[in-house]
Formats: sequence, C-alpha cells, structure tokens
Amino acid sequence: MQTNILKGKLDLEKHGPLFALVVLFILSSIASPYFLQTRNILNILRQVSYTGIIALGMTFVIISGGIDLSVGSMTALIGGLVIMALNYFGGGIMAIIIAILFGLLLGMFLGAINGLIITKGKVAPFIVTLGTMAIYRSFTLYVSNAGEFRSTSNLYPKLGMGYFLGIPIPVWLFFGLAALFGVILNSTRYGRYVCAVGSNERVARYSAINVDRVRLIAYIIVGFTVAVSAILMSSRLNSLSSSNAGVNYELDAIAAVIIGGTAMTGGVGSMSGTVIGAIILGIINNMLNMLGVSPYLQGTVKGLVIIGAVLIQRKKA
Amino acid sequence: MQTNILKGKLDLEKHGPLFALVVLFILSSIASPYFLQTRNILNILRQVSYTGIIALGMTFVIISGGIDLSVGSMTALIGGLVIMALNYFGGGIMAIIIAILFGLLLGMFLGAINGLIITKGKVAPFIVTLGTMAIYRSFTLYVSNAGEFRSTSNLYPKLGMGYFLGIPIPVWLFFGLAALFGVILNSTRYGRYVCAVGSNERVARYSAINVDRVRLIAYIIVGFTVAVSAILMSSRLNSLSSSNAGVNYELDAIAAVIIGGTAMTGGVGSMSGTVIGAIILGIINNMLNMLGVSPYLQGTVKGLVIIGAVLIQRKKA
Amino acid sequence: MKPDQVLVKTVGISKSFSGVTVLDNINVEILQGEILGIIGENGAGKSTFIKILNGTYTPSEGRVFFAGSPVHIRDTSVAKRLGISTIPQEFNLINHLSVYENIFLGKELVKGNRLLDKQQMKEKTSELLRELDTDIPPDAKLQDLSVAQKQMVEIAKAIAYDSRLLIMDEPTTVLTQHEIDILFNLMQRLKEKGVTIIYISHKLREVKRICDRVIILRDGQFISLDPTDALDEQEMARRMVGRELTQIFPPKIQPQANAVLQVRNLSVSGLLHDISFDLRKGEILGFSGLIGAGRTELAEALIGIHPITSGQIMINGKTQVISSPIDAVNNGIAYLSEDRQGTGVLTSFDVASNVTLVSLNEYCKPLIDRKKEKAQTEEYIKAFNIRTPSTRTLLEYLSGGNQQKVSLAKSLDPKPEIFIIDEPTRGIDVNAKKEVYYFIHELVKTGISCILISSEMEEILGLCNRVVVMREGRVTGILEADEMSEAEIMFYATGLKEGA
Amino acid sequence: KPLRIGVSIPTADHGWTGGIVWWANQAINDWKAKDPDVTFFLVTADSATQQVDQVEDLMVKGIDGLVILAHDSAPLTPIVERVYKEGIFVVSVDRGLTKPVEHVYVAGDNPGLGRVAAEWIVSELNGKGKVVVLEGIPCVINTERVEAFNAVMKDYPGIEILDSQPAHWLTQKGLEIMENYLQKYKEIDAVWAQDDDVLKGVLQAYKESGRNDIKLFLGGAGSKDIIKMIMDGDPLVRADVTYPPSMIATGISCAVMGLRGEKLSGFYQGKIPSKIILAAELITAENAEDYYVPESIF
Ligand SMILES: Nc1ncnc2c1ncn2[C@@H]1O[C@H](COP(=O)(O)OP(=O)(O)OP(=O)(O)O)[C@@H](O)[C@H]1O
Ligand SMILES: Nc1ncnc2c1ncn2[C@@H]1O[C@H](COP(=O)(O)OP(=O)(O)OP(=O)(O)O)[C@@H](O)[C@H]1O
Ligand SMILES: [Mg+2]
Ligand SMILES: [Mg+2]
Repeated sequence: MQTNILKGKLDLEKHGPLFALVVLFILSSIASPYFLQTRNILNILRQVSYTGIIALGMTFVIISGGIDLSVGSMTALIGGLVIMALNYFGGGIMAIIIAILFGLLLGMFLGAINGLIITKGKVAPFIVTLGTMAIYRSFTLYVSNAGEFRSTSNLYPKLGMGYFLGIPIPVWLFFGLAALFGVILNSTRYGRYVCAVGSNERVARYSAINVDRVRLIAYIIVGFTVAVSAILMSSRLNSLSSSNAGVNYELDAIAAVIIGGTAMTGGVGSMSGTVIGAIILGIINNMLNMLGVSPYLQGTVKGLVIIGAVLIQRKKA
Repeated sequence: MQTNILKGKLDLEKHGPLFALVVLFILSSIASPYFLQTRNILNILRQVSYTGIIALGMTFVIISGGIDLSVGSMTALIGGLVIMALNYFGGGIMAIIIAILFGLLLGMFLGAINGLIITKGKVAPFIVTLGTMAIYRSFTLYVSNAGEFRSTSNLYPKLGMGYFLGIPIPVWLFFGLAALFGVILNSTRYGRYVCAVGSNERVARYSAINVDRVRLIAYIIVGFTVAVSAILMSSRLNSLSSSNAGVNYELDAIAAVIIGGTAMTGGVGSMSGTVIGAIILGIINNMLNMLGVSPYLQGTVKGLVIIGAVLIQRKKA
Repeated sequence: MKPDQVLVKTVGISKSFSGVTVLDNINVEILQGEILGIIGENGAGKSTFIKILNGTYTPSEGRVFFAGSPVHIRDTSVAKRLGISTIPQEFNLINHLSVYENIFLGKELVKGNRLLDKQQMKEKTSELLRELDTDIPPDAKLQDLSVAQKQMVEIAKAIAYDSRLLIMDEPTTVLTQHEIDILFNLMQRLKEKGVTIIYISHKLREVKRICDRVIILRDGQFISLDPTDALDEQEMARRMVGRELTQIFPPKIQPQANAVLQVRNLSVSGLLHDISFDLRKGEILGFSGLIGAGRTELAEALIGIHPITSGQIMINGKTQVISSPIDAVNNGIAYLSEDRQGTGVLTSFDVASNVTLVSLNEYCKPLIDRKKEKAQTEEYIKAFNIRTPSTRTLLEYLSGGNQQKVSLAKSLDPKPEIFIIDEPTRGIDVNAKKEVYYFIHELVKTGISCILISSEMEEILGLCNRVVVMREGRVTGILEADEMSEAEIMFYATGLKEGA
Repeated sequence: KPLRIGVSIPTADHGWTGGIVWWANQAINDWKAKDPDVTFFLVTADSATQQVDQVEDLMVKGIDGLVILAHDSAPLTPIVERVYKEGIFVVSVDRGLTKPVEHVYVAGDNPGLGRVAAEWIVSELNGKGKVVVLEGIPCVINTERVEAFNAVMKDYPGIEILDSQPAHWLTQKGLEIMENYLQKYKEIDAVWAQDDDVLKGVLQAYKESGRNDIKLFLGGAGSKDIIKMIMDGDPLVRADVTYPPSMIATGISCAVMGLRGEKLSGFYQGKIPSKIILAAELITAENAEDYYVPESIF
C-alpha cells in the first residue's frame, strides 16, 4: 500500500507540467477563436522549437547541477559563422552540408570550452557562462562589424522553412531530439550519471563516476543543441543579426526546463517536461498576440502565467 | 599547529577576492595614467555603488540558497513611483522624506511578494523572480506609458549628487550598508540562520529555525537595498526611464556576489567579498573606456576578466 | 585459494591533514578470506585507514600492496577495479534515485543495445534484499526510506559487487539485533566464498563474535593485531583507551510520579496509529522495536515534523499544539536526530556554530557573544572528549563519532525539559559512551526527562526505567522495570506478544 | 469596407522605442475615431525572431495590411516576403528590408542624422576643436550614423575626435562614459551623444564635474525634454537633430490610405509614394516650438 501511495504521488508530480499545459490549452481555446486552427498550432510549435531545442540540451546541464547563460550569444555566433561558411563555399548543397557540419562541431567546441573552464578551472557555471556570454557575443559583433550576416544561398532557407508530411522541419527536429534525449536521460548510463552528479556530487565521485566528464558532456550537448537551433534559425531567416539574435534565449530555455519540472538544484528532471514547458511558453506568447493584450501589460500576463504554471503543479502534487 | 594551517588556508580562501582586486588594481594603474587619480577612483566607487548596494542584499538571498532576478525591474518600478510620489507631495523637503520612506517600504513590500511566493507557494526562486521581473517592468511601463518619470523637485537631486567629506553620498551608503550587513551576517542570529538554511535546509528545520521566515527576510532585505539604489539613482538624474532603468542589474549584482566568493549553491559568503566583487566589475568597466577598447571587443575583455578574477582565487586557495 | 595468503599489505602508511598526523606508520597484513576487525576510540584513524584502501584519500607516506603487487589507489575507480567495495560510515547514497538505481550506481547492467537493463537490475536488487531479509521495494525513492533501511541498501550496494575485499565502517550502528544477525550470517557466507572483510565497530561484543583477528588503533598509532580469541572485551577496551574502564552504566534513579509528557491516541496518517504513553519527571523511558517500528517517526511527530492527524500531546498536564520544531523547543522538547548528516549537524559549520545553533538566542545580546559561545563549546568538548583542533574547526573535518558528540551537544544546549534521544551513541566509542550515559544520568538527576530510542538492547536495559515496545507504528507493550528483559522485549517487538 | 491592419514594432526598450509605441497607439486611436471600419492589431517584439513569430500570428488572424518596424532587416525579410506574396499591403518603417517586398517604405535618415549633426558641430566650432562621441548599441543603424558623422569630419583637419564609445542609448551608460571622458580628457569642446537619452546622462556628468570648458552638446532624435531646453535657450544645448518616432504614425496612415486608395494632397500621382524618407531636421531655438509635443512621452 505504501508503495502505491508513493507511486500515486510520484505520478501526479510527474504529470504536473502536463496538467498545467492542459489547463492553459483549454483556457486558450476558449479565449481565442484562432487558437485551435491547425496553422496556429503549427506556428506555435515551430516558434517554440528554436528555444525548445536549446532547452533540451539545457535540461542535461541543469540536472547535472549547472547552468548555461551563454546559449543566446552562442546561437548568434554559430548562426553567423555558419552563414559565413556557407557563403564561402558557394551556397550549393555541398556547401550547406559542410556548413552544417561545421556549425555542429563549433557548437560542441564552444560548449566544451564552457565545460572545461567549469570542471578544470572549478569556477561556478554561472560566472563562466556569464563571461562566455559576453565573449561569444563580442566575437559575433567583431566578425560582422556589428552588422548582419546574410546568406547568398537560395537553397539554405528550404531547411528552416520547409515542411515534411505537413509538419515544419524544426518541429520534427525538436520532437526527434526530445525523444532521443529522453532515452539517453532515462535509459542509459550517462543519463543516470547526470542525475547522480546533480543530486550529490560527492557520492557520485565515490561511486567511481567520472564527475568532470559527465558535466563536460552536458555542456557539449547543450552546445550541440544550440548549434541545431542556430542552423535552423539562420536558415529560416537566411540571415542573422549579430547584435540581437539569440538575446534572452537563456532565460526562455531555462524557464522551459523549470516549468517542465526539472529542479533548479539539479538531480531530477525530464525531457518530456521540458517539451511541455517550452510549449507552455509558446502558448503564452501566442495568446498575448492573439488577444491583443496591451504591450505594457504583456509582461504582467506573461509573468503571472509562468508563476501560475509552476504553482498549479505544486498544488496538484 | 593544525589550527593555524587550517586558518591559514581559510584566510587565503577568504582573501581570494581581495587578491584578485589587488592584481586588477595594479594592472590598471600600469595600463592607464588616469586610473589612480582620486577623481577617477571616486567615479568608479560611485558608479559601482548602485548595483553594489543591490548586490549587498543579493548576498543574503544567495547565501540562503535563493536568487533574485527581479531586482532590475524593481529598481525601475520603485524609482518611478518614488518620483511620482515626490511630485504628488510637491517636491519639498517633507515630500522627499515621505517619498523616500514610501520607496523603502515599497521595496520591502515587493521583496516580500517574491519571498512569499517562493516560501508559501514553494516555487523555485528562479521562476518566481523571472516572473516578477516581467511583472514589475510591465507595471513601470504601464504607469509611465513607457516614457520617463521626471521629478519636478529642485531639492531631490542634492541627495544623489551630494558629497559628504569629499565622498559621494551613494558611496557612503554603499560602505555603510556593507558594514551593517557584514555585522548582521557574521554576528547576529539572523546571519547565522541564513547560512544554516542555505547550507542544509533540513538540518535547519530540525534545529528549530523558521526556514521560511529566514528566506522571506532575505528577499525583503534585497527589496530594501533595491529601494535604496533606486532612490539614489532617480535622485541623481532627477528622472528615470521606465524602459531601461535597471536593465541587467540582476546580472551585475549576482556577478558581484559570486566574484566576491559567495557560493552560488548557498551556505557561505561574505559582505566584504561582495563589495570587492562590485568594485572589480566597476574597474573593468572603467578600464574598458579608459583604454578605449574597441566596442566590439569590450565584451571579450569583460568576460575574460570576470572569469579570470574567479580563476585567480581558485588557484591561490 | 590458500586461506593464509596475504591480500592486502600496508607498508609504513601515514596520513596527515594540514600537517597533523592522524595515521602514523601502519604496517599490517590482511589475509585472504578473514574477517578483520578494526577498533579504536573516536578519531583514532579507523575511517582514515580504510579510506586510504578504497581510494578516497591517498596516503601521505607508505605503500599498499594488493594481492602481492604494489598498487597506487589514486581514486575510488581504481579501488573498484581491484575489487574493493565499501560500506561507508556516512551514507553514500543518492536521495533522488531509487533503491535499485543506487545499488547499481556506477556499475549499471546494460543490454546489447547499450540501454540500461532495468528489469534485470530490479530483479537482482530484489534478490539481494531478500538475502538480507528486508522487503524494500527496488523502485522506492531513497529519500522515502528510514535510516535503517538506507543502511540495508548501503549493505546491498556493497555486496552487489563481486568484491575481493569488503570494507564495513560501522554498518550496525542503526540496526537492531535481528538485522545484525542477518548481516553476520551473510558475512560468514561471504567469508566462506573467500571474500576478505574489514569490519569497523564500536560494539566490541560484535567484534568478538564475528572477527577472526582485530587491529587496535589509538591516536593514529598501531597498538596491536591479535586473534580475537586471545582478547576479551575488557582487554579490547583497555587497549583502545589505554587505561582501565570502570562500570559503564550509571545507577538508575527512581523517577517522580508526575508525568511531564502525556501522549494520548496519537496518530500520523500512514505512519503511527493510536499511540499512548506517559513520560514521568526524571525518567528515562526506552523505546524499543525492530526496523520500521516507527520510533523515529514518533519522535518526529512529537517535535512537529510530521503533522498529527489525531490525538493529543500534553505537557505538564496542558494540551499543546506542536506543529514545528520551533514549538517543540518552546515547549522544552529537544531532539537528537539519528540521521547525523541528514538532519543533525551542518558539516559546513564549525563546531561552536553547530553547538549553539538551536540555542543561539542565549548567546545574543543582540550580537552573538563569541566568547560565551566558545566557552560553552569547550565545556562540551571536555565533557564528551570531542576530538577537534579547535571550536572553529569545520565539522566535515571531524571523525564520525566526534560529529555525533557535537550533535548531542547541539540538542542539549537549549537545556530541555524533555529530551528525545534517537540512537545517541551511534558510532561513538566505549569510553565516550560511558561519558554520555553518565551525562544523561546527571541530566535526569536535575529533573530532566528522557525518551531514549535505541537499537542497542544493552543500552535500553542498562539505562531505562521503563520501556515502550513498538511494532509497525503501534505500541505493542510498555514494560516496567521488573519485566524488562531482552527476551520479553523481543516478544513484543516481533509481535509474538501484544497488549500493554 | 472593413480593414484589418497589423502593426508590428519593437518593445519599448529605450526612450525612442517608447516613443514608437506611443505614436503607434496615437495613430491607431486617431484612425479609429476617423474610420470605425479599421481594426488594428498592435504587437511588440523583444527580438527579430519574436517579431517573425508575431507576424506569423498576425497572418493567422487574417490581416489586409501590415505596418512593420523591423527589429533587423535581413531576418525579417523572408517572413515579410511571405506576407507580401499573400497580397497583403505592406508598409515597412525605418529599418528597410533587404528585398523590395513592401508597398511603401517610410524611414528616418540615419546617415543624414550623422551628417547634419557633424555639419552643425563643425559650424559652431568654426572647424576647430576637440570632440567626443557617445555611440549607440553596436549595430547597423549606429554604424550608418557614425560613419556619416566621421565622413563629414574628415574634411576638417581642425576637428579632433578624441574618443568614440558605445553608450547603448542608455542614460546611465551615458553618465558613466561621460564621467570617464571628463576624467581622461582635460579639454573637450563638443560632445555628440547621438541620442537624447544619452545626452541627459552626459549633461548630468558634466554638471557634477564642475567643469566649464565644453562649448556645446548635441544629442539626436528630438525628445521633448531636449527640445524644451532649446526653446528655453539653454546655452549648452542649442540644437537637436530629428529622428522622429512619429514615423510609425505616418506609416500607419500610409497603410490605411494605401488600402483605401487615397492619395496625398498636392501630389499629382494616383497613389501615395512608395518611398518616403523623413529628413533629419535640425532643431534650433528658432524652430523648436514646431517640434514640441508636450503630451508625447518622448
Ligand atoms: N578531511 C579531513 N581533514 C582534516 N582532518 C580530518 C579529516 N578527516 C579526518 N580528520 C581527522 O582525522 C582523525 C581520524 O579520523 P577518522 O575519521 O579516521 O576517525 P575514526 O577512527 O574513524 O573515528 P570514529 O570512530 O569517530 O569514526 C580525526 O581526528 C579527524 O578529526
Ligand atoms: N519519509 C518517509 N516517507 C514515507 N514513509 C517513511 C518515511 N520514512 C520512514 N517511513 C516509513 O515509516 C516506517 C517507520 O520508519 P523507521 O524505520 O524510521 O522506524 P524506527 O522505529 O525509527 O526504525 P529504526 O529503529 O530503524 O530507527 C517504515 O515503514 C518506513 O518505511
Ligand atoms: Mg570513522
Ligand atoms: Mg529510528
């Protein structure tokens, strides 16, 4: 019996974010006639997929007890350099493939820089990524002279704007990566170690887990997801602004992770939660536009819904 | 003997931030002939005192295991409403006193809102203050129509611009509050409790500490410091922009706290460290201008120095 | 495998922390397939010694030979590869993970496709736990387990691994006789399979019973290594402390007739059912029971950690609502937690700050009076013989037993009227135990009343005026002094007898 | 015939964008009063990507016209192109798009702002003096202004530009940088702050320093406080260069007029012009009154 009750409690806790999403979904359908249109739903999904993909990587970092504030700047830097690479190689199909590979590697490299300073230098993740946030942005401004990166390829936008079976490509990637990362988190050693490290580093070390490597990999993963997102975004816009691409992505990504039920203190979390968290944020933004809330009061509504979405989970659990 | 060595180690750790400051100070004196001028030093001190005062309050919050992202928006809201109150009461000396009292109370009230949602609602501080960051900013925009708050008082600017014994008033308040808070942190029951709560909440609860109250008070304190800072700033300019006053203050304040040696995970920290952290940030900004570093590369330098300032402490300790 | 083969040999092992030598030139040979006891006072260096063997610390000097060849046990993963596993003194378990995830942490079973084989891990966990005769579900979250259950998980974790050397650092401090018997059976079986076991304990009777040979350490020095047959408990204690030990239990004092604490029909949903008892002034009231009997829960309900669903608590005849430890302290109730690092002390605080944490009000005027704090702490350091370099040393640098003494001092400092002590002598040495018993004796002499929760039958019989026996969250019997015996208590504890 | 018009602008993140929001609302209210058949949807975005999302949302609502002040040119171009191709009437304001996918383009004159500012400073200093510059956020607009400014200055060897630092269009930042300038340079003749918000901080720093060597201060954009100072005959702030946030209101009018097929009075063409560049006008004591809108927030 005890186990049952424990399980019952656990399930509710697990489904808290879903519950919040359902409530928001119902409210939105009532509030706006446009909300349930297929096109609108697809819009929302596509809109959330950029920060959503980053949030997936961020989930690993946060569960491992870290944080990454540099993802926004990293998005701009990677997106910009991918466009430069693309233009350099001529903009054809091969150029696109090379540029994408380059972008993904670059993302993992930038993530690894964060991870190495954090683990080898033993500096708090907040400080390291606050620093690299400034550094990555500054590089971006420098290479572009604070201007825009413009791709000359006609093919490149197909990727970010394209559809497959009626669903936008970014959405496929978002859900695909979420499924993959969900398996990694729940059913592989690495996933288990991430939770262990985030929950109690000392014990993890004692259990002969290579704590530094686990954390380093988490930052590499988030670098990878940033690269995916940067590629999708730069391809969708076929350009990228050096000064404001990716600004505040870190807040959106972290908010999605936490609304999704991952603990800020590390140790526990879920990928499905992060997906739901990202969608909740997307619906909020969509509804603010759809309902024409006064620009001055949008912040209030958004803030209230974010806090409310987490409060509702607590009350249920 | 062990005690001595243990103490020795502790002291080095404690003095890590100071060491970083000294290094930076020496480098700056060499790099720029203007750096050591009294006037420049006073400028730096005054410039850092606004976010520095907030960082003092933030130190309590972070030691208690929390975080407050709303301080920037709160600065704008309080500063704006203080100016409105001032204008309403006529701008005389009595009006100023009333407006200041009102501002301080408002700050504690806004801090208490954060604290109550966090403790009673059991929502992660990151989410709550991310939410109120949006809400407080939105209120500010709403009351001002996204414009500027302008004081009509001729007396009010005296406060923010004034000097006492050749030292600007904000600097006095910064150091005064730092001293006061240092005593509270090190030598009062409350200070001890803040560390206990941040270090292990369960142990604190079992030790008959009112954990919720301790955390709530920390948010009220940071609200108070935000109010002090907002009053000083609005008084100096005799006006306040609703849209960009206080933007990114949270990052500066948190960075100051952490560069000062307080652990992001809570439990340990010091006020003198925070003061030093704030000054380090101020020197960085000052030197970037003094040396005329390219605008595009300022971010790189700043990021490197922030990370370096913390790295240097680790190496020494 | 020859029984007399040497598995581990240490040559000149020394360890110092910040210049202080805590382990000095240890040369021992540990034989294949023996159970080797290590005993010594708190802070003697027992844990430090085994932490060198399992890679937590590297020795300042000296070398370790394993199975004949020199090894450099740089970290825990090297130890793991050599086949060394440890049941540590403090829990090394992850609260957010489930039981089976903890047991297989760092050695997960994977399927052909490299995904975790959860099914098999759960099955193996059930098997292991069945072998230990405990029925913890493999899926349960660790944070929902009691301290004793965690200890069983820790044991299962260590034996899940086919190790050649199994180190146990005080595994039985929170276990009752029943579990101890199970554990000893298991150790015997492992020994037969050729596993070498190092067993650290302050319970000399157990050491005598299970160990083949015993090492005695004092102040980091090697004192002796003898077959246990050659030593009796008195001799062990004498060598540990370096002098003769007198009578360990103080004489019992007759309590006064009036009850300071009356508990009536107290229930906590899912944990406690209909509990009633009286605590008289100046009494030491024992609480006995098996693992999971709910004694700790009862104590936690009394200090307001668990919300009471029905029933009343009366203090000095008046009904009181206690909904948090703050209310408890205000009503003169103090609690010594059995979970030292989980709820007892702050390891990142220094000794003095821990001691005064609950009673801090007494030291404020309004600033904290550090002199007074220091003076008071030094009194406890003297009274309990706490080994610490200073009152300002962080607790994480103290040995387990000394942390326990600090924890005791911390709960005592508010000068309670009712003192609930949960496993007070957990991990403290014989000599210190005696000091603690006499201290409690002095307390009750001044009219303080004690509830003593203990899994050590001797302690209950030797100290208590009466004993309450619990089973599955209920009181099954309350025994008066003349009815108290080990057998009688076990009857009630196992449910063979019932009714107060 | 009912009209549905979407208006997409950046969030009020500094004084000038605050002015944009205010003027957008102003124009919407004016048109609502004049023409009850027009419905407006106003959205504000923090970033280019958010703005793209919002334009998508507007399309779901089915709009006839879109007035957009793009956060950035290139990133918004693909989505506006989609809007344009769906036959929606597009008015792009201020920041141009990288392709001609709008029906009407209304903009301020960024290079003009730099040029007019430079010319005025040169003439006031008689071609000789030391100038410090406080730039905006490092971005395209800023670069256009600063480059035009420098291009003029190149022709006057007597003018020395001592320093040029980004003040991010923030008052507080302007204050700090000016403090540092005052520290660093013992002699300054003129300050170009590019933006009136920044100028306020600059003036504060100067006032606090107690120095009296600087002969003139020039901001930009034409905020009402600075215009007021000019009107009141401030000795140091004698001019300003417009970059009017009211351009968004003009853009909204263009959308309504374009969709309704109205033409401009005085124009002989059948349609409103497809490109409108609002001159960077120099405000001085003589004409300041014409530019002063006390109820505006900027
Ligand atoms: N990390 C450390 N830093 C400094 N001193 C330490 C550290 N760990 C242990 N010590 C000191 O080393 C000595 C031996 O500690 P150890 O834990 O080995 O004792 P023990 O014999 O296991 O005692 P107990 O029976 O209380 O568990 C103690 O005096 C302790 O204070
Ligand atoms: N946090 C918890 N949540 C749910 N059930 C719990 C929790 N802690 C303990 N329990 C359950 O409560 C019962 C009693 O716990 P516990 O083993 O601590 O009793 P005890 O008599 O103090 O035992 P011990 O002598 O080992 O200390 C057990 O069935 C245990 O599983
Ligand atoms: Mg020990
Ligand atoms: Mg117990």
